[in-house]
Amino acid sequence: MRTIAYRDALREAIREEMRRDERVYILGEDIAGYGGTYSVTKGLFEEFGAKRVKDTPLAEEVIAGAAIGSAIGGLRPIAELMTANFSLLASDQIINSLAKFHYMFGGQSKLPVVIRMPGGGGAQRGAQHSQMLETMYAHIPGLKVVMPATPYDAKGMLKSAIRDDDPVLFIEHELLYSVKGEVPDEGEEYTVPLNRGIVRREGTDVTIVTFSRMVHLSLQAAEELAKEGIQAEVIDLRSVRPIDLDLVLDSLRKTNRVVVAEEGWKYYGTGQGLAALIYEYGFDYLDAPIGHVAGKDVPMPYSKPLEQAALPTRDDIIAAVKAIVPAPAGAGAGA
Amino acid sequence: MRTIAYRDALREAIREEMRRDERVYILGEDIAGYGGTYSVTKGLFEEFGAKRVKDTPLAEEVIAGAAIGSAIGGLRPIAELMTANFSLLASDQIINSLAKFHYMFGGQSKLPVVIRMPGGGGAQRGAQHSQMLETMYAHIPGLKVVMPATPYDAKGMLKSAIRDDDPVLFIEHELLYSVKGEVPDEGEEYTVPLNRGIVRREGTDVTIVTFSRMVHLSLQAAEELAKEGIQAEVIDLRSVRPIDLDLVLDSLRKTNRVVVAEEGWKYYGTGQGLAALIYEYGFDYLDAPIGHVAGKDVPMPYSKPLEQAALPTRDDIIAAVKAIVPAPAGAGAGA
Amino acid sequence: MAVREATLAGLSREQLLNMHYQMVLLRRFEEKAAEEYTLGKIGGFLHLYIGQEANGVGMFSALHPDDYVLSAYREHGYAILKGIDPHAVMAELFGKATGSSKGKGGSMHMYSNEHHLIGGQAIVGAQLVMGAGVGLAIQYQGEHRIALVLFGDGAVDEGAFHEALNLASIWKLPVVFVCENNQYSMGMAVTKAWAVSSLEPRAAAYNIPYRKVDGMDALAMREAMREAREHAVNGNGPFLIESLTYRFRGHSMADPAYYRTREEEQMWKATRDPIALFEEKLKAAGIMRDEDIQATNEKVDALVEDCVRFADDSPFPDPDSLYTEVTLDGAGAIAWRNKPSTPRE
Amino acid sequence: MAVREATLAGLSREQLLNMHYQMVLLRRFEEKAAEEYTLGKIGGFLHLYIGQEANGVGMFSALHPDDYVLSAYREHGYAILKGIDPHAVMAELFGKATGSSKGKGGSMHMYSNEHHLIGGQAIVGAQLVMGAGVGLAIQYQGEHRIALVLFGDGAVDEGAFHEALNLASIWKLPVVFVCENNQYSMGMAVTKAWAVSSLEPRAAAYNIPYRKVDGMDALAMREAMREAREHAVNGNGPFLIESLTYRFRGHSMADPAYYRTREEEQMWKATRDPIALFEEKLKAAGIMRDEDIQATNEKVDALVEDCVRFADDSPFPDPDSLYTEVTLDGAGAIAWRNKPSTPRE
Ligand SMILES: Cc1ncc(C[n+]2csc(CCOP(=O)(O)OP(=O)(O)O)c2C)c(N)n1
Ligand SMILES: Cc1ncc(C[n+]2csc(CCOP(=O)(O)OP(=O)(O)O)c2C)c(N)n1
Ligand SMILES: [Mg+2]
Ligand SMILES: [Mg+2]
Repeated sequence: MRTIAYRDALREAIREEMRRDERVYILGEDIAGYGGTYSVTKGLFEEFGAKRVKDTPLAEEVIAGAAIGSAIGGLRPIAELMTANFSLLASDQIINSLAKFHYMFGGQSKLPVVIRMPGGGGAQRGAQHSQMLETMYAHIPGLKVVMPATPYDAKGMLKSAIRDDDPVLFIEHELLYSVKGEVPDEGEEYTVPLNRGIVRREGTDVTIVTFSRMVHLSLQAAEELAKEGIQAEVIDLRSVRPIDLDLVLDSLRKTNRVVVAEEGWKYYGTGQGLAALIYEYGFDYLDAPIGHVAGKDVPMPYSKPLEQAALPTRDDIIAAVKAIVPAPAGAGAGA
Repeated sequence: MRTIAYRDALREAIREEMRRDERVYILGEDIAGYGGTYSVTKGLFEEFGAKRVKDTPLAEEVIAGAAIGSAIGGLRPIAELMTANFSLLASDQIINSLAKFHYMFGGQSKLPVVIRMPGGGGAQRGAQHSQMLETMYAHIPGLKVVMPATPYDAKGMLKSAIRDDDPVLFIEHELLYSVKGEVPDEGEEYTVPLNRGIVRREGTDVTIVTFSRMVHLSLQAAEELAKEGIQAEVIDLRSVRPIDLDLVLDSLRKTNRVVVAEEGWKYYGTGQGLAALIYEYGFDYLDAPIGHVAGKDVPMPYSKPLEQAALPTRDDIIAAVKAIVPAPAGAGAGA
Repeated sequence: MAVREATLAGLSREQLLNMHYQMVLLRRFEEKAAEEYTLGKIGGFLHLYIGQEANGVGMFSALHPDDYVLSAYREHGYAILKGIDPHAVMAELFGKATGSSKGKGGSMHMYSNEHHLIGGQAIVGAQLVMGAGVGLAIQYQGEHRIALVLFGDGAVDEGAFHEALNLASIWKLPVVFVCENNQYSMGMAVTKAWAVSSLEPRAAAYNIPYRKVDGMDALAMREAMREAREHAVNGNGPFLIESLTYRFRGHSMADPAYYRTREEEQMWKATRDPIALFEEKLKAAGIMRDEDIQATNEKVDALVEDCVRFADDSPFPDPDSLYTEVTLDGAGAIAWRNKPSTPRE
Repeated sequence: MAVREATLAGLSREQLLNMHYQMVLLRRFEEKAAEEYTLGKIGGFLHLYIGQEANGVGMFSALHPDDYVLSAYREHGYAILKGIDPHAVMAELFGKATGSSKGKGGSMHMYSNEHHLIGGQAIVGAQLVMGAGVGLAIQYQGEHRIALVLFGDGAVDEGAFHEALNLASIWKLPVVFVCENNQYSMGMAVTKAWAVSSLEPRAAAYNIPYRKVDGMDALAMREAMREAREHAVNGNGPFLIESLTYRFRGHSMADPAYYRTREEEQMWKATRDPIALFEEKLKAAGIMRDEDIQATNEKVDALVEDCVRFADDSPFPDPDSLYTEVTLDGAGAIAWRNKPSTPRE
């Protein structure tokens, strides 16, 4: 296995699928000559040319609409929206068309559309460039919404998304692009399913349920907690719709305690949805209320110290775990 | 007190506030000559003229944008989006501008904007015309999102919303417009605060937390339950952001059981958010898992029997209550 | 006579009679739908095409079966013209399992994979951006067909119009955009909504060829469509047609149309009825006689009655179908793995 | 000489020197910001106005203090020209409490109630629809001022452009729209994004008067703005100006600008630098000497240094300010009524 960056893993997925299937093409703002704002599509224009790597004008609604229309016409588009923040300009197409056609037309339409977009804060990009908007899409029946945290999953899930005949929103994170991880060598074909979470770390005292960039902070938190004798199990959901609830419930039966960790806003957000679901199906296994770590309920401020305070941290996760897990035997009061 | 329809109560609120304050005006599609799709603004054009009752072209983004801009310029706009479904075309303006300006510009901007829109299904209008989209807005810091259920509140809260210096999304329901209720005589000035729920019916066995049209179904359910000896307390939240959580917790301390009832989709929806919050702050008072009644997780089908099956019903609420409330003493097994 | 025949666009008598038949069918189908709506057999919104029949019939007569059509919600007529069995259209209005969208779509959401009718959109303007995408797929795959995108004067006001026409133009997509300008979007008069008096300068803004047509003249619509299709299918990029037309009824069944005068309506109905105009023309050309009209009316009446009978007799969708077809692979919100009792969602 | 002075738009020497000073200030301010960015003192995105100074300086010199300005994220220069103290602009870039948006906005979100600068938008095109609304408020209240809406060639592609210009035109709103066409939106060349070679046909599509201007010529920009403002402020509706200009740097600090050639950049910098052109003109007219330029440079250098010192010395925002100003009345997600310990949110 090699160690490559998240962005490179995404690019490999796109490249391999474009080589495999002529119908796969990509479109978006500045994905060709510019190589994508986050360099995900770099080099693809050179390999596949203008027919299959299409720079669009600055117009999100028609990017989504063209993707949808071209899927109806037999193609398998991968649309890049430069960031999730701008997806609001395409939200009508995504929510009113993409999510509904298959049902509304009695099962006749097939929309193998992938819409990629990064969300997230942490780079001082301010209120209009730092949002995690997965909740508003994960709320909508008819969509699949996945949020891989590692290069391995980025590649494997993007390949699955491209091959999937249903619409998939593929939400990346701006701070994940440079994160490195192990990925099988090129040519070693693999895919990762779109509906399965994964246990990233086993533990017995508490289950941390998380996804996207917060997986990494959760693992760091778990390491710290382990030093104090608390063994946290970390579940990377990978997909927020559908939710691999069984994986979570299996873990809960073992740990009896859950902390949900997400970067987005707390109220009516993904984490509350997950918590409610865990309560609904796992109430009897819970020995304590579910802890919840989330972004602060404010538009993202630009100023660095404020932004850092707005974002959830490793220490927030540690604190949330400690608030519901009894101090391990042997941990001195002063520890 | 008179008995008037919800739509008439809304119209009175607009009319009174327009008379009171020259800066208040309304804009939207077909609100002048047509009188509004749901006749809310009927007659206002005749009274206030084209300057203050403005028919716009069919263009939701500029309706929201013009409302925002005009508020910056000193006006107090009430924008009507014909339905919540179309608000997606304005969601960038609502989420990226309206919700964020005050914070992002360091407190300098003031945006006394009211955006009215009806949500909801039940009239066979199909997948693109039946959505409850309050969750996606209630998730966003910087907004207030209210959903009155009665003519009294419709009038009182709309007046409060118009006078409020913060942006307010005022979400009505298509099936509420003809619902009648008591409203003080014209001239008897009153307002209803934007951040207070209300106990619609007192009870001791379970608390039904709900809002908008589901308030009425919940009250019907409570009447039925009472016949079987179960006393349900019904809380009409009225506002989903901010949430009057104290009111809910006070009730929970008394009943120790909660059912959340909403029309929208269940997953990552308003009800899950409310449930998670009640668990978070009221875990120790809960004697049973929170029950949850919601719309089925499908795009709204057109066909009447399917639509009826997709929508939550009075009986669903009754069943959810019975699932968590022990059968009352004296209720025979066969009852 | 020879001259008159030439104005009939070189069509055979059979073709012309068929166009007439189609116009009558569209009219009668909508009238019947209105009746059934009043009886409560049809729910939701119902938008009738009455008055605009020459547009659909004229345009579609110049289409090839492979061509895609995308439209808004006033599309029963398009569905029939594109080849969906009128029985299935009526059944869809009734919300029946035999409907063209299995009863899940309703009046605003007709669709046919087989006939390449891509909706039925209830979001004004949505079909414009999607149409560009369908055009892209055609171009990408080197197919010899077009995407016909139909919309009203109101849709022109949406940002989608702008984004779609620009993309279609710069990418030279084989898309024919047709605005059936019936002069109102609900109650909004087009003269109030547009800053210009026709789409001609709008077309110029995207460097797209434009043609204005009398939307009450089926043959003129056919001719414009023929030209536009020719242009688009041969790699010359999009084309924009604006037809001037009028809807004889309210916007939907609920609309009393207070925003326009009864005189205006009367003027259009009395002097510009597309079916009457076509009949006059055909009669003057000696192609059609009163008996032919009579025969057509009877044939159509019988068909439409039969559609209603079929729709009436058809079953409602199976309750279980509520949960099917949300996604193609059946995935819902929760991915159940181990649980034996798979919940619905 | 008299003729030459006439070409300088009838401005006094003082006014002309001030325009020169402003251009140099805008240039130097941005260069300094770039340096500080490299040092890590500024975060996020930083979009420099270098190369486009003649636009801002020319236009704003024809504005009245009461006029509103709405813009995108490349707005440090506008902020300074509109009257925000450059110290506060630099402090905002540094994320300091003394910044014009208290550090909450950053580079893309300058704002001033006092000076009627309404953002700083990071969503391309958003200011266009809002600008129509500001114009509406002016018209509604019978005020004698305009809304100036500034945007790039990329913003023209968004649906917002279409919706905003149409509304402004049909309602005759006092809005001046100015597209600073610097020929790229990020890496997208305007020639690839537009189906037309200028905005002239676009203006016609909305029946809005149009003027194209050399965006490297401050006096031409001033003159166009004067005319447009006059038009708008007198109730004649909107006006559209397109300036042809060039940004000398990448789109933002992160952009190596691979999508254009170094030769092209060099050509513009060497022959079309708006400051050099203005200096030549002023020198040729005998209005300015080399020493004047030298003096201006020194004055500007000192000011910009002082801005940095001020920003450096200023405190970061109080941590508590994280939670303030989400809403005007302090309401958060939970309306706490009884609880004595009010939580943060
Ligand atoms: C985005 C959106 N906004 C508003 C509506 C409500 N609405 C439905 S039809 C209509 C008028 C459309 O007029 P036009 O495009 O001229 O088509 P016509 O009805 O005349 O055929 C409106 C405003 C909608 N369905 N979608
Ligand atoms: C809605 C939206 N889409 C995409 C972006 C990303 N983006 C930021 S600036 C920019 C280019 C804008 O170009 P132009 O309007 O010409 O302004 P310029 O940068 O040249 O001043 C893009 C694509 C954005 N900020 N907002
Ligand atoms: Mg119309
Ligand atoms: Mg540009």
